[in-house]
Amino acid sequence: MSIDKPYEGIAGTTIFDHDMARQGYHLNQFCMSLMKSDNRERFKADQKAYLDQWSLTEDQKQAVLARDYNQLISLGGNIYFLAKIFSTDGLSFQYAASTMTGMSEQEYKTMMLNGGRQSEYPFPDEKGV
Amino acid sequence: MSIDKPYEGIAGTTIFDHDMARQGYHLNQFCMSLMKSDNRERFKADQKAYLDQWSLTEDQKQAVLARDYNQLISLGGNIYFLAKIFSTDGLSFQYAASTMTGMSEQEYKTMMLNGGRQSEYPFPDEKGV
Amino acid sequence: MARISAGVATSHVPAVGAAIDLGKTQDDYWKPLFQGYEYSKQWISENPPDVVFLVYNDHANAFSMDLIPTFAIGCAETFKPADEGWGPRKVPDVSGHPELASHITQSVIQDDFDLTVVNKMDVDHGLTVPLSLMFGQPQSWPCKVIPFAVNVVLYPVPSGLRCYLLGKAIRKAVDSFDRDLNVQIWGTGGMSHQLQGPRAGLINKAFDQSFLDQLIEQPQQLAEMPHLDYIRHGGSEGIELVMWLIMRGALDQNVQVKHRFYHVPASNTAVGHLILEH
Amino acid sequence: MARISAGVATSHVPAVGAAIDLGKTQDDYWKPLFQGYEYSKQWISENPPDVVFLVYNDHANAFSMDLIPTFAIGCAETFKPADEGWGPRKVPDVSGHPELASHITQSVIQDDFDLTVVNKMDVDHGLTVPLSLMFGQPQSWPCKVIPFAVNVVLYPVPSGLRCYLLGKAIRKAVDSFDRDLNVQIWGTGGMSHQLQGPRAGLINKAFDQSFLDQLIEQPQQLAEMPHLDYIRHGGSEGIELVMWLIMRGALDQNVQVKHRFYHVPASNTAVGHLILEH
Ligand SMILES: [Fe+3]
Ligand SMILES: [Fe+3]
Repeated sequence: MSIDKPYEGIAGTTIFDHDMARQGYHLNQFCMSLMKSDNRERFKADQKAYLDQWSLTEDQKQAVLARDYNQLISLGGNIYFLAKIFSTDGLSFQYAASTMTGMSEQEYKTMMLNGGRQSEYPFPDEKGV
Repeated sequence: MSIDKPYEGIAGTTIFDHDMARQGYHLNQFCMSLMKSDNRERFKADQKAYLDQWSLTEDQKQAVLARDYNQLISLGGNIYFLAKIFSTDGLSFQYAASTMTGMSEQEYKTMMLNGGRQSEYPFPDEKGV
Repeated sequence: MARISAGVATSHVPAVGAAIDLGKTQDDYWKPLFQGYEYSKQWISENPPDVVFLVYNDHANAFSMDLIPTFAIGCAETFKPADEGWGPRKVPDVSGHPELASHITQSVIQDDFDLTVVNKMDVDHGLTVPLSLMFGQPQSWPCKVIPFAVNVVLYPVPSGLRCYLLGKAIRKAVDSFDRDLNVQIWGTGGMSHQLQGPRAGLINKAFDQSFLDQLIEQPQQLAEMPHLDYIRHGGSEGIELVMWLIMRGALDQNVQVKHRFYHVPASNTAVGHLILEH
Repeated sequence: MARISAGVATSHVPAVGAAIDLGKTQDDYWKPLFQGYEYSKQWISENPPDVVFLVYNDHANAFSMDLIPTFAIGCAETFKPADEGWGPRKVPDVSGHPELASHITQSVIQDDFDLTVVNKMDVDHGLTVPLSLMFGQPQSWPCKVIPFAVNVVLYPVPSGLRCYLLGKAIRKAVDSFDRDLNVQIWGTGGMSHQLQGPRAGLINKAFDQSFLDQLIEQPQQLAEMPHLDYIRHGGSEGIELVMWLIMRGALDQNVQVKHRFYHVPASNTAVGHLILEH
């Protein structure tokens, strides 16, 4: 489409726009199903069987099983929906975030305690913006 | 509240605004329940018992039982919601409309065939508009 | 690029759908009405759209009192006919156009229209009756349809001017979609009718004809008509006519009237119908 | 008449809610943050609102991908804390103010904001964490709350300017409500944070401080900042800050800063907080 996507230039960042939302529709709705404790139990009992009830692509299913959040985001997952997966796993938002950055949880925590990922203002290294 | 209600001057007409909607909330939601055939059966089997499951006022319940649509509208019912009641009764929109006008169904039908309730343009007999 | 090739206005009376579904279109009562759509069926077979952007309102079917969007756009692949209380109409499912729908959504939200995005919605007679009137009874609808639902049930509904300007924003959005698509925009509902209270059965031919004239010639002026005038002159449910202004806003200032039809009565309602090209 | 007496801005980090619920507010990690709200608790006990108009966003709890309103106003009597996946927060139910909520709805729709009316909605941490920060842990919330949910999840979200002008329309609506009510407006979310991708953990103090400065002194100018700048400088989830502009738009041009607080980190997020009177 010819809608401008100026945000595509921002490194390390995926904007959840309508194109991503269409791609991730069933993935995100699967995530929503984990808001019910019955469904969480069924998912935990047999993840693959549970996933097979949803119209996910094979890639999406694999990425859920692998808890590969960067991959899930590139396949249309939105972080607030994906949060239902790591909540089901009993893991924190901070832990999940750390897995996307290539850091250990401890490294990530330390970075945050030291004031977070530093960004200059204005951000100098954007391409095309 | 001090929102203008210029439409209050129009004779024989109730505008479904937020004040009416608040008053009719449970009445209209009861009507929505009749979109399911199970509920229609239960309602038809024992109207009073079915109504008692909803937080309607006594007036609203009586008006439902009496199929008094003008009264239902004055108690917050909206015609598209109330339509679920006369549909459950197997009656037409035209019949239901006729009951609100004090005409017989045949008189109302004839009026419509003759071009409907005549209204001059602009309507001469409004108060306060 | 995509382009809006024509606008269609039509009433969407549920009894008209029932007449079609029950094979009564040749009955004395209904025949004059359906004759008014003979030209339209011919016209649309010669000018088949790829996509219809179909402006209509839900009548307490998809939306209850729990949630009422002012403007809701259907971005899904498929929409099923709603069960309005006596089983769904036996008409085909509606296929959406998710790419164009979300393109339009993105564009008009950035033009400050506060849409609600809907990915799951049954569509009631407000949407399916116009399809039946224009396309008859095919096995499947011959084009994609983007349902656009406007609140005209809970007062206040959007103003005529808001609707007209939204039409312009939709036009701009369609024009910037980089696929070659023939898009029609339909505005449905109306004309004068009142379904409730002692004034039920109101019909106002003078108002309706004047509305049709102005919609064609002076849409901007018409768009400034306040709600009150719709209700006073066109009946409490005549307010549905604001939806025609969305259609009109998406067309050029100057339009060519391919077809104009007016008929009373269809059940409780006056029926109006226009086909406009530009 | 009703009047807006003050505006409050605050982040609504879920981990902050968990810290309160689990009695960890005096832990080393959390103590500095909660100290920043000591003044606020004192202030609000001395300036108790009758109603809080609470601008927040839902985080895939009340709204799934099936239906996403740009602006949704809660008109119900009661709203329950949402089960976000590990049981609802053990905080009191929220009591709405249906009369004021529908008055505002009617007014701002007539000012061309296309709201979605919601009468049934669970409210997530976006709404309940600010209540906990300001009111602590009472048996019941000491005031009515009108939930106002803004889409900041699915791009495009409403522009800063749209939000700012909506604030003005809300102000006008509250000012015309003919009951004597002390209304506060709260804008929540932010400040800089990014919860996703290799850039997760982004914090931008310079951006945040500049945002706070401009929100106080030059809100109109700030309102014109494009989405892209929020995302680039404040992180993908920093876009939540547009909601603060709704609050700001409802206040006078000149405001008195009663309190200003900034802290890093709360989990993945920078926390900002303002109390403004006018
Ligand atoms: Fe209609
Ligand atoms: Fe948030």
